[in-house]
Amino acid sequence: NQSDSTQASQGDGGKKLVVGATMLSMQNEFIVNVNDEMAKQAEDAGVELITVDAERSALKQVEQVESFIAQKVDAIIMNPCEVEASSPAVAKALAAKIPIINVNSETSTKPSAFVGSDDVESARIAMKFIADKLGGKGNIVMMHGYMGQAAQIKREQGAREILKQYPGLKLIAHQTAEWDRAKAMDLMENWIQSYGSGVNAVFAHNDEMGMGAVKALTDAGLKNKVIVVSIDAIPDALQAVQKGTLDATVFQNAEQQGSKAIEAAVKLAKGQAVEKETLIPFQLVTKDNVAQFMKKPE
Amino acid sequence: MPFDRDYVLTIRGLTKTFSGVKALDNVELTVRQGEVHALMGENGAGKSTLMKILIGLLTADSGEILLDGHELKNGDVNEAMKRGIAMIHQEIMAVPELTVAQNIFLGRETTGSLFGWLNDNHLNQQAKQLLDQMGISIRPDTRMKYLSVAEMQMVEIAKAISNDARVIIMDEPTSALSDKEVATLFGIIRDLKQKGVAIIYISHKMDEIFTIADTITVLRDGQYIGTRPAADLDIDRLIAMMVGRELGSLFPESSIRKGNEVLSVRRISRTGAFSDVSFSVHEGEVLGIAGLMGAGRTEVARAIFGLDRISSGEIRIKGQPVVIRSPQDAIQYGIGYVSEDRKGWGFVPRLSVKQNITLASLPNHTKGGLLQEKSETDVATKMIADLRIKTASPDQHVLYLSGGNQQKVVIGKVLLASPDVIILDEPTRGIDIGAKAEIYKLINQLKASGIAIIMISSELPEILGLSDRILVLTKGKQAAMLSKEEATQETIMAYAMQY
Amino acid sequence: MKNTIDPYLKPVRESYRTRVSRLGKAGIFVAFIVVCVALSLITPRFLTVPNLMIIVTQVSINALLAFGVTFVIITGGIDLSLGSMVAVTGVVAALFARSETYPVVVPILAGLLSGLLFGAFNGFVITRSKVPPFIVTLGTMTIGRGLALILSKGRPISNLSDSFNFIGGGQLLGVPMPIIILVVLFAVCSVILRKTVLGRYMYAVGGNEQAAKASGIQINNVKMAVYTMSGLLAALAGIVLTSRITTGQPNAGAGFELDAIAAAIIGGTSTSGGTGTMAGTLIGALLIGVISNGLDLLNVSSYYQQVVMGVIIIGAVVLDSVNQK
Amino acid sequence: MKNTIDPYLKPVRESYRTRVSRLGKAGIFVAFIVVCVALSLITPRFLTVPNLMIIVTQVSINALLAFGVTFVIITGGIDLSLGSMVAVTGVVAALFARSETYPVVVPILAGLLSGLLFGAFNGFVITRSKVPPFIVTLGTMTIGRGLALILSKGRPISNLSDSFNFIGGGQLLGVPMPIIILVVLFAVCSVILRKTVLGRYMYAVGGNEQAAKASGIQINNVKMAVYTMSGLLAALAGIVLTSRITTGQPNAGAGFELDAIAAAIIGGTSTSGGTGTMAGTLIGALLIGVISNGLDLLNVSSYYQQVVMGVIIIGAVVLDSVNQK
Ligand SMILES: Nc1ncnc2c1ncn2[C@@H]1O[C@H](COP(=O)(O)OP(=O)(O)OP(=O)(O)O)[C@@H](O)[C@H]1O
Ligand SMILES: Nc1ncnc2c1ncn2[C@@H]1O[C@H](COP(=O)(O)OP(=O)(O)OP(=O)(O)O)[C@@H](O)[C@H]1O
Ligand SMILES: [Mg+2]
Ligand SMILES: [Mg+2]
Repeated sequence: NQSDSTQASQGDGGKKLVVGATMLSMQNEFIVNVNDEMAKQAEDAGVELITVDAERSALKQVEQVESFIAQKVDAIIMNPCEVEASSPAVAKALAAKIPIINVNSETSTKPSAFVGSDDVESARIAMKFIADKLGGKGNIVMMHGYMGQAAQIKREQGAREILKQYPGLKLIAHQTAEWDRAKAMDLMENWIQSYGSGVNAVFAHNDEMGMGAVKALTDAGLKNKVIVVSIDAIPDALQAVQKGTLDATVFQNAEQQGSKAIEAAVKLAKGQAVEKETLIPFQLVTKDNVAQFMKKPE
Repeated sequence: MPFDRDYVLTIRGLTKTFSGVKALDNVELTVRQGEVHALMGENGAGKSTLMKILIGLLTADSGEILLDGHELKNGDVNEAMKRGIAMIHQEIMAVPELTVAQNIFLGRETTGSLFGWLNDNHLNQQAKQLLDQMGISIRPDTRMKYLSVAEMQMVEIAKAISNDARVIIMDEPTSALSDKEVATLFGIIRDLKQKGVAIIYISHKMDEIFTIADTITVLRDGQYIGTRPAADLDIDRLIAMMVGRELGSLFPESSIRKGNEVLSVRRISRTGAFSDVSFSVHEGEVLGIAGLMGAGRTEVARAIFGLDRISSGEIRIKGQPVVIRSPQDAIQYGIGYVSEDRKGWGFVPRLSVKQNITLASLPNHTKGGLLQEKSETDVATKMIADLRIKTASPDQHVLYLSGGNQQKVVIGKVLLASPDVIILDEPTRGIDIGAKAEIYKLINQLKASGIAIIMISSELPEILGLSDRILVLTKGKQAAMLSKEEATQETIMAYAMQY
Repeated sequence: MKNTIDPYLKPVRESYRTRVSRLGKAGIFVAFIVVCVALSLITPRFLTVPNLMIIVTQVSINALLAFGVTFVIITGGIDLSLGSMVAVTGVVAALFARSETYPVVVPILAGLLSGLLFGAFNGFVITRSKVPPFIVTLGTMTIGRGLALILSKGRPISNLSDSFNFIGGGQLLGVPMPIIILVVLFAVCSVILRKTVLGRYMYAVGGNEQAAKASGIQINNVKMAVYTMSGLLAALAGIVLTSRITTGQPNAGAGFELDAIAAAIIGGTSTSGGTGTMAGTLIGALLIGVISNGLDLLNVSSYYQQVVMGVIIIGAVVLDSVNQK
Repeated sequence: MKNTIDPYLKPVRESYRTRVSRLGKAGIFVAFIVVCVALSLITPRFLTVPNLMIIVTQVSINALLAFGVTFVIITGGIDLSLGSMVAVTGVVAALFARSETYPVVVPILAGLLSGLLFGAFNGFVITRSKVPPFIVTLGTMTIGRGLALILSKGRPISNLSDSFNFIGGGQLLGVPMPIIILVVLFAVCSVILRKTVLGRYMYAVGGNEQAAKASGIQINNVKMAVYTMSGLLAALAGIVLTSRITTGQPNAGAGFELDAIAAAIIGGTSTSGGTGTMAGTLIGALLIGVISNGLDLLNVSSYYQQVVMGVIIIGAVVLDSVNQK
């Protein structure tokens, strides 16, 4: 369907278009997936994609965008580290008249285009699932991502919104496990010591931590008494959902985000109009529908 | 004791305890204006501790210090220095990365605060003046770390006298100096005396004491023993006061026949250090190496031991030419080396006496790959007894031993590797007279057991008293090889000062 | 020389010496006990067998790393690449551990071998160049992280074999495997440090490198050995971690080096080299683990957890040093 | 006392001495030039005014931290709390910088004051207790991170005033403000180190603490001063960073300490104390910045970037030390 893309992505001067992309963290599986799809689409479209890793630092991200501007790339894709702190990058790109597309999450300064979804919503979906499962009554623990990061803040916000709606749900403890599986496992073990079977559900801000919680609960023989829900739908999590150890995860479509982002970048670079906002909805993944999310083995 | 206005310094009832151990017990000391007051005592008697309290580096438990009749605040270096006390420390107290001038004026750069401005040109000029006055040819902008120990010691002296102090403490100021520099120092001391400066002088070199001291105070084991005019004492009486008994002859007669050649070097050179040095040593022989400071004696020893490379020449062990690349090679060929710098190259301070003694022969104490504590302890205990090392137990950290005993630990370590030839570089530096006698005895014992010994020393009596032959080096060159009969202080010095 | 009273022969000195060395070891132990007693009084959930079991299991990874870095620090060096080595070795092991492709010894050996090579590389660069260990291992820390990501393509490696997962998750006679590994390695490392020639040489090299050299010790061999052992222990930690979370994680172990070094220093190993014991390091690691567990049990909010953690660690070491005065 | 002066380093020959010290400074500079020339040859995008401007701007924060830690390391200490101080001071400044509530000097002073207090606290604990600086600042690193989160309630603080945002984002005569701040602070720090009594005392304390003490230098005052200055410089870095990203970010600065220490050590400051120059540190920071920029320009994939970064840094220091032989 992209037969004319190679030709189409020549800029005005016939030079190959260059798109710079700065990604939140190339150590995060979901982001790597988004980036892989971007790379694939860019190649299909005959665009040169320069990917750099912001390593979760907004400062680094701003600097990388500055560097893209100095290199005079044709478009910039940013997977923002922070809502506020990554905003100067957007402002700088716009000031330099280089289109900038935010992928996956947003910044407070509005970019040329946005492709992604609202993290708050993912947490709402996850927490809602817990509330339904528990019938609106029970004790919940929550595992935060790295404190102060946008994803952590938004996911906490979404979770708390739902908790407010269900006065029967009690958040008995919440603590950071820094997005990390091993840390989450330690934390869950300690909580088990504290609360024993008094915990009814675990909400983890990402699947890595969710998997850690599952492992600790399984080891303690409590898994069938405690619901665990997390976000991202990484392959491990999908597998766990299929096995029934993880009760649910929330799917974000990495492929769509990646391909739409490149599409927007190419169009904007060529001065064509694009949708200001492309929202890619989250989907709750449970045992019932997990099959449709599982990737066929490569 | 009534207050006497002649006394610039009065110390009374001073007691200092290190974690329960009394290092000083009710010590007193009175020093007159313009006198050289020697403070004597064996290693570990408490001399340095007393002086460190005086300058404020340590805090006394009790007792009082009066300077000009006014009490001196305890444990405040600044105050002590401001009130006119300066000190040459036993351990060289230099900042290696700073220059000579910067070291001399450290702490006194400006009169201002921490944020005062530096003027290094000015410091350099002042330092140059000072060094010129003392007749030392060291550039003031040389970094301290590039100086020889002797030069550093001279800089320390310059630092102390530049302070316009009225009491100058000299804690073993000549331990690394040769006679020439010592003469310079004594000249300076006499000048200072003229100006009414009081000098507290600590040394283990008896001849120095009787040359320069007016009054002598003796400490023994942290106790005040007594104060006498130097004129009322002679060496034997002084030693008796210090050690509490008579000491026999320092250099016992030894007549051992020399055996086969153990080590010989032929025309060995090391660029920039020494050239064309040839000699040999035989079983049961002591070869003394004499020379002035910087003559290259240490460099020769280090090269033979594999710490430095020789650039040309040949080393033979028992007639066989060998190549020595590292101390490990040297040890394997039966060479042992006791460095002149025992802190730097001798012992590991935080290992125990036992562990230091076995360090060079550790693989001999293993079974199935594991260390045999008992075998180590046995060997170390025997060595401690043989060398009469004074230590509470073999498990004592060497750090807490007195200098002489640290030296013996290093010798013990070298001996345990069963060498055929031992190189002793300044084996008695900083060591008290009693310990010296023991080390001399030990050298004779080693000799009797058929070990070949090369002894480097700046103390001519020592060289003359122990050596069977004497090699004299001058500026890295071989000036003479003298037999015991030919050698006198005069002939050695004549050769040493050649060129 | 019978009349001479030598200060070193005084019985007091002996007792002083032993007291110092006893306290030196006991100091942090006392602080550790204080923290434990305090926690037991505050919450009944602390002093239970399962909870203590969990603490030790959690501590095991940091302790393994801390043992390795204790060797290194005793020789006067430092190893910042620990965390990255955990990741690399964990990923390597995971690559060979996927669902029953190889017998379990293959991933274990592969992981250990990669750690050995990594550590040996550190040692090689440090001994052959004059670059300070801080820079060398900071460099290999970055390199190692990159390698782990390259090897794993940036993704977790999961579906590991059950036999592999047993290493970190299984139990033997009711005792979790990581505890058993910890105890065995503690014994081995203690023996190496106290009972072998190599251990003695580590103290000598760190205590006075020149004197060690003049005693015929091959300094470079000793340094090669400690960095290699640090790599091996990091590999073991990596394998335990990978097995415990049943996944090879390229971003595992970030920041672990600081915890491990902290454990060693809290336990009395001096950064200037020449001193340190495995027992001290173990206590240091346990102290960190106990505090972290206690704060979770007490449900201290995560912001304040960090503050309290910092305060207690500094406090414990202050207590230790006051004790030693 | 590990710094026993080696009498065998002897050859006092002036010429040799000056040659060594000249090379000591030049070594890493040569390595830096080599890297720059290589990059210029590989990509034309490297040696352009805007790109160089960007590099220096980007380096400024790390350089400010590195200046502070150079002071600290010269005295023989270490400061691991730099990154946390950046976060705390940045958050404090941001709290006072919200849209034109106060004149811009208020947030600046508030930020600097918080850095001063933080640094002074480090200095206080280090000088009053016998706890090693590594542990103290590791503790305050954790404490600081907690404080930053508490102060900001875990959320970024945004909507800062334009005048505040000018500090990190503005330009003066076409030169970005961070570059101006960098140049000024480089000058100030160099002068402190080379031309003031305090600077001299830092070398003395780090070179031989005993000797410094025996010369009547108040060791504790010098240490208080360096940790306080480290705090102040971290505050300045925190303010620049906050202003540059127009947000007070409680999780900012994580890991910055290692980069800053690396810059200092690459630049020739020895971790054992007593040596180091600001020029060396600046080159060290620039080297890291240039490599990082170059790798981005060359579009080296992010995993390989880490590997290459580690290799080049070790390589540069090896080159440096070979040069110095
Ligand atoms: N910091 C210390 N801690 C513990 N003991 C110490 C300390 N300093 C000195 N001592 C002990 O105090 C005693 C006196 O030591 P001091 O250095 O004053 O002896 P000294 O007379 O100067 O000996 P030397 O002639 O060898 O220099 C010794 O037993 C020594 O071990
Ligand atoms: N100030 C100096 N300037 C230049 N070279 C020096 C200086 N001091 C020493 N050297 C060199 O170092 C070499 C050996 O010096 P060293 O002091 O070790 O010799 P030494 O005879 O063992 O003297 P000692 O052991 O009495 O100090 C000499 O050959 C000399 O060339
Ligand atoms: Mg003394
Ligand atoms: Mg010599």
